[in-house]
Amino acid sequence: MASSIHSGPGFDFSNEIRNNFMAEKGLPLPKATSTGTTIVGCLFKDGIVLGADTRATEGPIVADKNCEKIHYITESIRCCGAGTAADTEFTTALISSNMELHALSTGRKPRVVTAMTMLKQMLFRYQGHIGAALVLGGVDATGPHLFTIHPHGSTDKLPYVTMGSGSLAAMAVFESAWRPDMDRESALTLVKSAISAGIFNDLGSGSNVDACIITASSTEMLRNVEMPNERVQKERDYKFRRGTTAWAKESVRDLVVSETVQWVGGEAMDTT
Amino acid sequence: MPSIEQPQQRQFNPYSENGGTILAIAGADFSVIAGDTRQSEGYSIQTRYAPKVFRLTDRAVLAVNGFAADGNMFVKKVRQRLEWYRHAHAKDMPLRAIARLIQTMLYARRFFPFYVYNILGGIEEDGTGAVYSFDPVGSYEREACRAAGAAQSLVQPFLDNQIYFKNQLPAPGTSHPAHLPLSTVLSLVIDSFTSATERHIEVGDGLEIYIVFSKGSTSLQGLASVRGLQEVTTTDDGERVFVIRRELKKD
Amino acid sequence: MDHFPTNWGRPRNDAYDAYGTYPIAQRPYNGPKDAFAQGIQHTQQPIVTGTSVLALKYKDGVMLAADNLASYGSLARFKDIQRLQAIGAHTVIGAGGDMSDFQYIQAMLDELIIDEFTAQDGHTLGPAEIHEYLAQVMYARRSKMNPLWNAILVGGVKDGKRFLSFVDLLGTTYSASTLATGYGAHIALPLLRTAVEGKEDILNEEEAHKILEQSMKVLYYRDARSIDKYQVATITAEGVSISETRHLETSWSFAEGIRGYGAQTQ
Amino acid sequence: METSFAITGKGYVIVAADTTAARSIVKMKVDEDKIKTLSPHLLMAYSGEPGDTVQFAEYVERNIRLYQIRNLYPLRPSAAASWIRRSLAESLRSRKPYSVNLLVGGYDTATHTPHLYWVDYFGTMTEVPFGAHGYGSYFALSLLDRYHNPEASLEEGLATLRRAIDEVSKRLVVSPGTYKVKVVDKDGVREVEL
Amino acid sequence: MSIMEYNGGSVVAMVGKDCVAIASDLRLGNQALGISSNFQKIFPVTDRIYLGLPGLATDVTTLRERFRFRVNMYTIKEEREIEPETFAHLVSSTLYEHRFGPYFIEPVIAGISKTPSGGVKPFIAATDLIGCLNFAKDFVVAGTASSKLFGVAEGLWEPDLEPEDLFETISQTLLNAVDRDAYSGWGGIVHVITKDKVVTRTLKGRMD
Amino acid sequence: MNSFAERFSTTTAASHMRNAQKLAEEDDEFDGTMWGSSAGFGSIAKGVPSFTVPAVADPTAFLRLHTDDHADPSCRIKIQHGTTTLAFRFQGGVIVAVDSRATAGSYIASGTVKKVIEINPYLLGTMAGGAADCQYWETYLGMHCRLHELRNRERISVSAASKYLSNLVYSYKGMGLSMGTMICGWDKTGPAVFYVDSDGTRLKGDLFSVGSGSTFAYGVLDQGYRWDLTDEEAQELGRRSIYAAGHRDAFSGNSCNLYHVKEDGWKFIGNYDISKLHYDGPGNVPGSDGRPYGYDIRVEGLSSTNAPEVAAAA
Repeated sequence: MASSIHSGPGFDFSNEIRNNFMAEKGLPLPKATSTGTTIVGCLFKDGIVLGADTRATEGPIVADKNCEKIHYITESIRCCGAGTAADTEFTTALISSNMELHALSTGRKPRVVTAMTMLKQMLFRYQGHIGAALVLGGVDATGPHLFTIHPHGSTDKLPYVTMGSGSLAAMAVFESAWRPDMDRESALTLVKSAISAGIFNDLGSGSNVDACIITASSTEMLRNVEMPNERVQKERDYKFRRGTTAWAKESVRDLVVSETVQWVGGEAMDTT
Repeated sequence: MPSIEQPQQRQFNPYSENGGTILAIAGADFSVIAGDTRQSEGYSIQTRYAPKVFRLTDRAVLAVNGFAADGNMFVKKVRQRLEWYRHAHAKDMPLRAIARLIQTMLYARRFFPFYVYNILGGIEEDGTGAVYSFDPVGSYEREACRAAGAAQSLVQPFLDNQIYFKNQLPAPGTSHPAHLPLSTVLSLVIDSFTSATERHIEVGDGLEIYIVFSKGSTSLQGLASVRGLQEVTTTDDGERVFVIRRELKKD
Repeated sequence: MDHFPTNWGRPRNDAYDAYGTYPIAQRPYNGPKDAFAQGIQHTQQPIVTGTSVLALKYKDGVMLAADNLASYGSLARFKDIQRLQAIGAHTVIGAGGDMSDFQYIQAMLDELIIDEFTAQDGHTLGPAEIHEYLAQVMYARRSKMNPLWNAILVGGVKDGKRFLSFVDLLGTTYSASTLATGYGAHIALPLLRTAVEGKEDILNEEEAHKILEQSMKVLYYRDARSIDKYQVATITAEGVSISETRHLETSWSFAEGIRGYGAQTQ
Repeated sequence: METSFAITGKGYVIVAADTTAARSIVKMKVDEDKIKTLSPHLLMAYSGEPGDTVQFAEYVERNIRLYQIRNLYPLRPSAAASWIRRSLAESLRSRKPYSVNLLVGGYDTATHTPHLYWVDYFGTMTEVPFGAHGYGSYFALSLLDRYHNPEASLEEGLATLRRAIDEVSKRLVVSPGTYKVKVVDKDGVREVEL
Repeated sequence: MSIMEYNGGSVVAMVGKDCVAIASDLRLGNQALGISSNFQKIFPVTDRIYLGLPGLATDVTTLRERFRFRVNMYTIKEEREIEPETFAHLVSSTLYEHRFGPYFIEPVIAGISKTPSGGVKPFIAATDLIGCLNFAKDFVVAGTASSKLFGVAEGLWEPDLEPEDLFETISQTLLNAVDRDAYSGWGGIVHVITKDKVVTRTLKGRMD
Repeated sequence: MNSFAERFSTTTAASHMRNAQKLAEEDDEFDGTMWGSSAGFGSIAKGVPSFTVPAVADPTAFLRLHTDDHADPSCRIKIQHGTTTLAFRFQGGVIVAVDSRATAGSYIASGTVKKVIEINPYLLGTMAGGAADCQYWETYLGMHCRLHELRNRERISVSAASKYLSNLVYSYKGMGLSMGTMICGWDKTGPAVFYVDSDGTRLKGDLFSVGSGSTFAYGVLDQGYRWDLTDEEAQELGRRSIYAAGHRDAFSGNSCNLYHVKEDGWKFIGNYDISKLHYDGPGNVPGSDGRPYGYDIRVEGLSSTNAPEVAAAA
């Protein structure tokens, strides 16, 4: 019942019957927003570097030019998401929350494999219907770890990984230039050029480069570490003369409640 | 129909889509035809420079968009017909005749259409700027401005507003100008393409703007300050054709 | 999961291409599967196929590279075929896709060169002419709904001009300073673009070789229909040369450190 | 083919619905009343999937009546329409949805204003000065755009309705023969002859 | 014909200098047939937050009721008005609950919040039909005319517009975009929200 | 059974396809009949022009798959579609009124389409369905009307012209043409209106409306139509009917083009912006009371509230 105060956990399927009914009536259901993306991660000497582009698309239209695809899991674990945008957002948020609870109940710093296992179990349970393709990276007591998690719940553990529609372009960069035990600077440069390969060669990826460097001692979120695609100055000023638009009716809702205090005489109350 | 005739070929899809956007705007005595230069398929950029705008004669420029192979072939065929016309009549075909020619050529493929959206821009015999736009099977009309291709729905309403002054009340006691000066038109074209590049993934890389001037056009003077300008006029009939090339974002 | 970029994010339809045997990209479709897209499935399909061809322009001319494999579905069937072919004195073509169609094209172009030679009119066909001819043939076959199932790069040098262009089974053509077909367009092209764009007039032969070798190596790492033997064709003002088969030195040592796919550590 | 109309006028709503009950190509009945009186000042014309229509209409009728019994006063038209819409929208999420199109017309005795609500089987609701369902709407709406007058007297209102009905019988391939017409105004509901 | 186009309708929101504006068309259609030219898609949530709900009309009404309920519950529980950011997340999670049986609505949120220092911060956001949030700094669009709105807004929007200028820009954006969309139009409505008032104007848009 | 008959018959669409296909293979579209001129020496119109047909087993299915024939808006090759058109005969001649919108899917591709095709000074054709089909075949019809004049030294009758068009498009039946047109004009018999469509239907009549918005136009047209309308009343009726369709139908609108055919040929009366008709009316034109057409404008200030006198007094 819609009017109950507490909604139960999990998904609400109440619309599904109706939606199928509409589909039968010949109204195809819209597909959820799926995003092309380039997300990558690689190991280096002291930890992990994650990277992502910042374009979100709806079909061929750019819906968001500067969205964030590196999601917080815990302080030293982050997760890049590609696929259905809402799914990556909510899946990582849920796991982040569970990780925090896990940490509180065990009293230890959470491990990357724990996050990975939670994610793969959740995605496997939904059999690919939650369209989240993830790159999970972080550093814990057992060292740096890097995983990819596919929408059906399979995982991979590799020293350098890519996902998304730009994954081939980014992987080419890794395959040709990744070396074991790189230092921080060159790992970051490599990640930046892998993301750039996606941005400039894959239409589903674009705009800016985000990166995140996780080491045993610190986590650095480098938002918009490179901005190679800033819009150029427009040729003209498109401000309109006031009164350009014809309108029929106006109503003003005044939010300042004007209150005047009127003294109605008599003596002030004795409040002493 | 029975499928015994050529059963193995039923599923080959002879069409593809190569993205990009074209537009044209007609001025009082000039015409501007522009297109981006990206050619893409799916999420891949095939090349960053594939022209979509072609000079046909000194007073006609054709922009094609849609399936690149059909587009290139179509331009080739139009040029061939124009060449024949030149041999037969010792002059270039006038613009409105080219428009009709394009209609019949497109319609001849009514049952196997060229997947091409055409915009023809240029100068009419009376010296005015004109733009003709076509659908893939040849319906056409003369207009003052038109955008086509992947980002047509992004660009066209913007042009409606800025070229036709749609939905704008003129300031009291004034009226909207019937024709915009060249400098304004060029800025609008550039802004249209930079906006489309921002929001449409298939638009970008480069911008090619052709400008056709009528004989003795006064708008020519406005060109001096434009950078990246190149003249591509081939005859001395009086009409002149210029091209401007600009960079667009490459992501 | 289907890793092909345009199908990316969708579960693979195993009833339809169990082993990803299509060497040429499926024609793209973005968004929902509609009636238009229904026609995109190929039933007339290539049988014995070659994978990517790479090419770039450099200071002295044009260089192409292709590996020596012809696959039969997922079987590495022929491991020493040559996918680069000199046409006349100034041109090399390299083809991916159906190898029998490619051999037909070779025969056809040989005939063209012979016809041109017998005319003895002082003209020879350069890369631009051959590309144009090829584009017309491919487009005509496409229009007859009977395509030659290839993606072809045409490179060459004539009259001091470098030429590099692409044509595929639909008759789509384009040119750029560096090109690649098939999976190469997704994997190798980003590397090639970074290495070549803007440096076409600076790169020397050795550097060009190195770029192609590196790209071939990456392709061998990531394209399951490739092999570590390849050839390079070099076209300069002096003429055409197609190298002997070369071997790629690859390293897989990083894999030694990996344990499992998840929580395993031993 | 089912057609229903409703128009508002000065202090009244006229609701008209055809009286044919058809199954396949057969007219089963030609004097079916498809307009329910929900409360003293509320009418509802329904059309759609046979079976669903009557079931849903009766469900609504009983619930609106129940409200009146419990509270001693009836729901005002806007509240009633809102409730009806919600019932319909929720039924759509059940295993067996009602597929019913409605025109809810009522006279609000508190503000002396007639109200008319157009509701379709998805649970879309909007207040309109005149409305129609069925193929007839494609002919009637433009006609009513042209001839409808919110201040028309009942006679004028009926004349306008007549026009709409005539137009539909003139142009619609299988047009309904007879209509039942009901009016709701300050005096309540009554049936009128055209 | 997708389900999102069944009833038609579009919404756009823009940021100005210490103000935001949100605008929608007024059409309710039944596919090609226009039913009503006064169908509101934008609803006040609090004094300073407006919510636009383009999409399937039945879900417009249902979701409006749902959000009103949830916001009221929030206000009662928290004893304060909901902030725009919080409301955006409420919208997002409500929609994501229905991940596998979505409402066919792409909400747009516009509001201003007070900063602790006493200034005002304009806020706009949009989500897709399963609740993926998009916080933009300039403008957000949704509905059947979204691609047209993107194009025009990208061209016309300028930073730091005063409320009156923002009204002109958003109105021109809306009107010109819906004029190229068959399923949107039939007039428009604009709300400009500033620190101390909300100005609502009904536009004389094309009626065809 | 059907398919068997189809394969061996010589009159079906399929056989036409086969013939056209053969033709196309032999002579790759350089047919002199592609009026205009190939190289300028081609002759005009020896017969019906030929068309390239894809070499597939079922070309009609191929065409349906790739072009949008209004059923499937997801097809990439969008062919522009109309529309609302109407024409009626009355004592003063023929009124032809059309809207000017072309849509491709939900996108309004154009708002300035000329949907009245001026075949010659005495003949008008309207355009609904595929824009290209109407433009091409009616222009082609215009050529033949001229040839008829040259051969017979008299103007072609409306009946003959419409029959010619009907026969032309009927020969392509089933191949995917989409055209619904009214051929209107004045000949020896007086004013005439014929409805011709791509199914091959040809109807003589007094009053027709065609297109997606035609029902709305009928709603207004039928109520105001009489044979003895004055010229001004008839023009106003045409305008109002197109306005009504433009208002209610999403795929019609933008502006109304109005023509009047009289004994001395057709005359263009004017172009009226639908939105302007809504808010301001047609302005000072004959037949109009100058009031706005829009419902909301017309009823502004009117209210259905019926507050009783006593309540008001209290």
